[in-house]
Amino acid sequence: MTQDNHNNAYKFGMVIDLDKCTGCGSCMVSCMSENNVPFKEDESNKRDSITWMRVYKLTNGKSFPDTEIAYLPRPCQHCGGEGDHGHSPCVSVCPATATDYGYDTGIVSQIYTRCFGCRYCMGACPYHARYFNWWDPKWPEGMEKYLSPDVSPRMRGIVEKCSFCYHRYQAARDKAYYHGDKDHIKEEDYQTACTTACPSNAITFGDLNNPAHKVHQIVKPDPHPDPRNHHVVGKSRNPKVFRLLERLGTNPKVYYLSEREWVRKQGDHYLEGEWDKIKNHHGTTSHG
Amino acid sequence: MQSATRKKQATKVIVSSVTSKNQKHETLNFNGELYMKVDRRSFLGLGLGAVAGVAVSPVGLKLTDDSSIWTQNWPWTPVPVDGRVNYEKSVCSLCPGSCGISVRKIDNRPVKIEGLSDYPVNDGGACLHGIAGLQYLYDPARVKTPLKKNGDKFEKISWNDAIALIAEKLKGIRTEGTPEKLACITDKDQGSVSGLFRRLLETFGSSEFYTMPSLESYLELTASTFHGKGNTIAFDLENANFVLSFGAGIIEGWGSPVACFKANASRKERHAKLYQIEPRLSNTAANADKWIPVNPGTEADLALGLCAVILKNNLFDGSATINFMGGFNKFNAMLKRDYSLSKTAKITGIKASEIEKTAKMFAKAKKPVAVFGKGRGDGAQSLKELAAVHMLNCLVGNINKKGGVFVKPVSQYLNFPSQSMDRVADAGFGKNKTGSTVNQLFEKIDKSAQPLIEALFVYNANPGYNLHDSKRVKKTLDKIPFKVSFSSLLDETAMLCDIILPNHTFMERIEDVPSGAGFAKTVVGLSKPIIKPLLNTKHPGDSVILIAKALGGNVAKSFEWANYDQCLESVTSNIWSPLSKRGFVVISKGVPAYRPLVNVSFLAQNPATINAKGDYALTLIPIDNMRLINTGTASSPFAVKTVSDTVIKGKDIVVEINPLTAIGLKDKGFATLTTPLGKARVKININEGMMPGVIGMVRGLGHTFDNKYVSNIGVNINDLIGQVIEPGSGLDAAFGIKAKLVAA
Amino acid sequence: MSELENKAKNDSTISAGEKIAQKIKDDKGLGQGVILFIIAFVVCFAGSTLLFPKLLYSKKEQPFNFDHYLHVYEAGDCEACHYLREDGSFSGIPKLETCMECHVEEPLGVTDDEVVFVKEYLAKDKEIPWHVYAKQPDCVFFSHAGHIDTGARMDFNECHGPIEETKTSRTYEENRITGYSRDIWGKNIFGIKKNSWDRMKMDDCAKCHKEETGHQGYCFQCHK
Amino acid sequence: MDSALIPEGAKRCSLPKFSIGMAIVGAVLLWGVWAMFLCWFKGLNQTNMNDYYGFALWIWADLAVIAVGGGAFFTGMLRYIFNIKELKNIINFAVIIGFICYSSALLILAIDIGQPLRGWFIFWHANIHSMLTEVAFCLSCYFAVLTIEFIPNILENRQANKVPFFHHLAHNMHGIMVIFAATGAFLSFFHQGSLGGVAGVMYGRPFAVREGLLIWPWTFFLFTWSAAAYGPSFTLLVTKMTEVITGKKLVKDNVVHLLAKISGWMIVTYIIAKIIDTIYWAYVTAPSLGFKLSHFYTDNSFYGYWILITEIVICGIVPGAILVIKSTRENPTLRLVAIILGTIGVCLNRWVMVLQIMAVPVMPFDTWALYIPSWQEVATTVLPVAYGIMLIALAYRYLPVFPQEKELNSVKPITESE
Repeated sequence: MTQDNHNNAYKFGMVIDLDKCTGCGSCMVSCMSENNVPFKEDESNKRDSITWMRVYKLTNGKSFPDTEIAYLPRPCQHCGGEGDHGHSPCVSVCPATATDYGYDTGIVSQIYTRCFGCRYCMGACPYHARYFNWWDPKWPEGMEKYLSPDVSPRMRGIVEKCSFCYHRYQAARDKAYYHGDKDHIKEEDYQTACTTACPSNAITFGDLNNPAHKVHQIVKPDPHPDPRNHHVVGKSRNPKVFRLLERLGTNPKVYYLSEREWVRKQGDHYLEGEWDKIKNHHGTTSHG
Repeated sequence: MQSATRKKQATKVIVSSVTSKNQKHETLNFNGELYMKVDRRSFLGLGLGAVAGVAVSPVGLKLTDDSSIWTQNWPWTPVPVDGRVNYEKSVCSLCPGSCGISVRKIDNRPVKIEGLSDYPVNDGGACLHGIAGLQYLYDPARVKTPLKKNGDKFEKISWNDAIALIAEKLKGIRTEGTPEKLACITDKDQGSVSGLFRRLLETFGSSEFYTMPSLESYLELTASTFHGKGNTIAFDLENANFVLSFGAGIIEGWGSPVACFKANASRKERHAKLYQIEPRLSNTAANADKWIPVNPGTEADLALGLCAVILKNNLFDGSATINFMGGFNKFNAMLKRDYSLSKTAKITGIKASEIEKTAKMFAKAKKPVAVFGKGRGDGAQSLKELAAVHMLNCLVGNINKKGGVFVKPVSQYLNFPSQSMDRVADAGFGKNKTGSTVNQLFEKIDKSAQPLIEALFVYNANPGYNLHDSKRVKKTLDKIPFKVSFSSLLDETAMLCDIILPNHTFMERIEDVPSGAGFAKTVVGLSKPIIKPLLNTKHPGDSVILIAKALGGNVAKSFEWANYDQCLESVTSNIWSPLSKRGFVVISKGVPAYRPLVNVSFLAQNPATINAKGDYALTLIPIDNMRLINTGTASSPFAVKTVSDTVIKGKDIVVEINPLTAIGLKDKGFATLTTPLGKARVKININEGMMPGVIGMVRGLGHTFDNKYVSNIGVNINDLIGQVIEPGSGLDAAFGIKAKLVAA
Repeated sequence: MSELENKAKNDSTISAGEKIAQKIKDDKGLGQGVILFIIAFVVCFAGSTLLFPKLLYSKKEQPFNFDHYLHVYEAGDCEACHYLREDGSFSGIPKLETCMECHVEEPLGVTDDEVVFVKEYLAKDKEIPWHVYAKQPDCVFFSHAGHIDTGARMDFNECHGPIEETKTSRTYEENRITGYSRDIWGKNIFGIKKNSWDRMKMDDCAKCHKEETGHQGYCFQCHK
Repeated sequence: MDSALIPEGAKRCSLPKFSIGMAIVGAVLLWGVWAMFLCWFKGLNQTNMNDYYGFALWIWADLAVIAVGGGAFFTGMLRYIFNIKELKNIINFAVIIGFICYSSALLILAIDIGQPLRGWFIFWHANIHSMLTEVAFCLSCYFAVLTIEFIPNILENRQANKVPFFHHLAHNMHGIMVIFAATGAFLSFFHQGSLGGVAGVMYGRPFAVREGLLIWPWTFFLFTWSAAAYGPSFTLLVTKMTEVITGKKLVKDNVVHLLAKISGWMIVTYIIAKIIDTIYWAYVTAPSLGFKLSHFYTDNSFYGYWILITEIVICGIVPGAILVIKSTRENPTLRLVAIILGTIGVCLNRWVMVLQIMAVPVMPFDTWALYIPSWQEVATTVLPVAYGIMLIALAYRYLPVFPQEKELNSVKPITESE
């Protein structure tokens, strides 16, 4: 498979309904227990606390009683990079090829045993989705027995991040092989741990390339580059859907949905007056 | 001549380098000597040759590679063992939510808890505490074996000795003819294990069976106040189209949390509205269609004010009032007198127009429901507030209608065989209970000079942490001469007990788990042992049976099961077959058929509103945060990890305050919080979502047991709030307390 | 003044030309130096190549000898013990449970190994701590389903060698530094492969993938 | 006692005095070594870096020493390729400073990475798209070149030079030094550039990202340029410091003036380019991503506008002007001020291009990140300074670093031989 052959490739993505998200934290814990994420005595310094899925609190900045809050869960955005060519901000900078872009799935990998901990990828990622293992992971005596063999525990001195629960894709692929249909992973056979855990069903996961999948139906990704910024590909044609920092051209595969304008506006930076001009412009209209 | 000597020496060098590999020193010495004799070039040749030889060999490359691979397989990084993946169904009993769970196992090792699809409560969803459930299994603070207190320390004791010791103490109490001096505190009165404790007390001769304050207990109290004893209340949130919540943290763990999350999430598709009334912009308030900030502690007044608007405008359901009794006119007159729009507006701090609008919207909604139980619904409440809110439901006639309130009898799915009572048991059981609630029990023990209670069983409850003025509660516990804890963890109350009989955790035991806490359906689930007990623990049911057997006489006769497993099968015989096969039984779903009477006499007297204690300028109120457990157990390390740094920072607790009231206080700065009960060092979070004049502090921190990941963080808010007992109901109605905050 | 300094002073009196002349004279020793170089080179090269692996790998015997040949003959095929599960995962080395399907109560043969098996493991209900020659490190995800009949239809020999013909279990060698099985890094210290199964490092996987699928695969294909 | 090793005709302090000085600096060095081992054995939790500040003091130190070490390649290029004869009197010292800077940079990198034993993966599993790969390759190669450039000077030690082989080797190496100087200049151009590229290619970071030429963002060229401009200033600064410490004049004024003049013109041209770059970035690049300049500089006093003004005006335009104008350049005090400001300026530029990038929040709901280095970070950053002082001291004591020293300090003039 070459870089340009996207035809048979999956493009796994996610859409998170911020109006449904309650900030309850199920996705975070589900992710941690699924992926053998360690914990330490003090996790209140959020800048050295490993949470592949992190829920940010957004406020509208108004004073009492007009204040509003929204929660924004932020997994790794699995950026397709400028023009969606696979040169994600992190992938392109890793000196040792410890992270790559899977053109077959659209998933950005992180190989713990290859990474030597230069942290360049962390600097390059505007979403702070990458975490460094400042400490050796340690579990209280006996607790390491709950670790899952599907995800290898990390060692100190390396970077880790959300993998879209890739091991679940591996398992789904194994199952598909067994049942003789290796080219078709069923939507329900590959769902991330945060998606299945969310008690509000705020998270939808699936193949953005597959019109039968719910993510595709909600996002309606535009296959054409944004005419005003050719780096941006896959913009949603749903006016209520946005991506984080879309203008940077990182082309994330995580989309957000909200009815609230102030929430959508927090997805990116806008110069004065800019928002009003572009808030309702989403994608090209040529293809339905 | 010279060259010949050199050759000879050179040969020696070769020989030595071949033969004396193990005698490096000699070779070196030899070489050293040679240096002076053999010319520089020969020596250089030899040395360079050796270096080049090793360099060209794969040794260097291999060692470089291996050392890097070593860092990839550090022996201190655990390697999880692989095996066959299998899933087991069970029910989570960490909270009253009773969600179905699916446990992923590798061979026999549980590795992940997930929500169980198609389970009637949670249908696949799960909360963070349930998902982190495995951390409780391996909790460092677990009690590993029965313990006996000796002075200040615990020592190990065998199960046999522990049971014998308890039986001996209890027999002593019975011999003295005061069996009523045995009391028991549990978390709930539903389910077979609570049933066994209650049965033990009754056959022993005591009616002193208490449950900790919980939403379920408030629901039953409200139902019995309005609709007669033996009833409970449930809210059909998933069908209601206008939810008027009086601070109920619908997405903060209120009721059956996951079921509530689901009902709330479906609001968007159903076009249902949620109005949230509370002083703080909680997550529920933020997620609601409208947030109505109300002065803390005036929710009851607001509800009555809304009732007044509805009555005044004739917006109530006339057909519903047919069932009203106990002085509806008197109630109406009271409202007119005490809850005019302007008065209500003044008390609650809400604009009159807003009150009027809300009342009208509520009354005109198709399927309105008013929900009570501030926060998670298990904190302090007054019956006045519960009743006032419920009155709204009664007025709009949504009782036992789809999308309304379900009034139904408390589920009685258990069939205990009749118990054997002797003379002592009858006499003791016939005596009056010391208090109507556990708060009252402690107050009476505290105030009494004589020991009212000689022995106490504590199961699944942590009054020493969880009740207001917990320091006083701990002192009161000290006044009870003999205390037995049935706990998995060495929690605050267990630490004060004389004997600890450690329980299997919910992952290790079988148990019937009934749903409750206002959930519309009545479901009984079966919690199953997912893993063999890790430690020397027992099923609490087995512990009770063993104690009963050791007591002998009529008590033993009432516990003729070989073990808890047998007991469970027999007491659930009506439903055992589907329960054991499917893992759950739906006892009732849909709208209850009957139309209960509505007794308004309690409200008609206009009971007094309970005010916060003290006379400081600010009011401290508790915050229920979904990511922290606020009952006796501490949250899991994962849950604590998710908590924002605006709640916990380092070991400090952070309190919320509006910028208008934060005069002299800096965001992220330290302050001393003072209430009539004590002081605490806190960090400040200046938050626009908090009503001016109010300080918010999270519940669930300040644990003191031995788990460094979750304990000794922040303060326990219950240390700072003193209880205020509502006359009549006996409830601790002190939702908050007056406080001051000074920069430290 | 030190001796060194004196010497230096004396040396400095000799002109550069004289020095070069002296050098040429000394060249008689050049041959000797070269010979010494070659000898030292060969000795050290051979020494480190031959001795080093002996030091690097620890030898571990299997709990008892396992006769694959006999078991394949008795059980019919490999899949009787090593099979794919319904979910597509691979069963790997069988658990005691699988052994007991045949070795129910009494031994089926009378070898000493079987006595060990029955006494030490079957009777004590203890899993056999086999050393797995083909054990990949924890970071590797390997899909048997993707490689055998359900997938690429590879023959198991290609990675595991003709193990079905073995009657004895050879000594397991473990790298003392990395904990890897020697089979993974490679039998030969120079990395020379005679058979396809002589080494199972990432590059070996990638090479085959490149040949068979046209792409060596993305990291996550085999990593977890 | 060690007089046999000291260059002929040169006066050096007594060995005990020298030893005491070395011991003091050595103690600081050991402190750094101790911190280094802590970082290696306990991991990077010994630092105060975090997930927001993944690049911190070390990377700044790394970039700064490489920038100021740029004097070596640039002086080398001028000396050997443009054949500016006067510079032979300072080239040895420039090379030593370069050697110290580059070896320090490599050492810092070895401490900075989370898995030092896997550091070689950068070569073995190189990702050719990564600027850091380019940095690693060029840095290592250029370090090798600097070593080669340094060797002849070592061989010129009085005793070593007596060995005919060494003598000829040194002589021959000098002969072919032009090749190494050219290689060095080429390599240095690329790694100085790719260090700039490290920041410029981070298109997820609007503060860092720059448009550019081919695969290289403007920062690539700006970094090379600034290293060439400020590097000689640093060489002059260290020379001046050595002169002050030794109490001797070591380099003739005409050499100093020449290098200062070159540095000055380089600074002036660089700062013009930098201003153009800043304006384009502020008015075109950043706004196209939704950012205003105020976003980067307000809300945080530590990274206020002052840092931009200091870098460009006070530490750019001012030293550039001083060094370009003949009268101010030849005024020793003003020249000293200029070379100090210049050194600060380039270090500040590296600070901004590494740390402010990390500090500026990118997601609209994120906050500024700040950090205070731990003592281990400080110690390991001081370590190369101590090491540099020791190496310069040793080199000065035992090697003929300054060819003009004898002439400037001796009563009887000795003709130079080469």
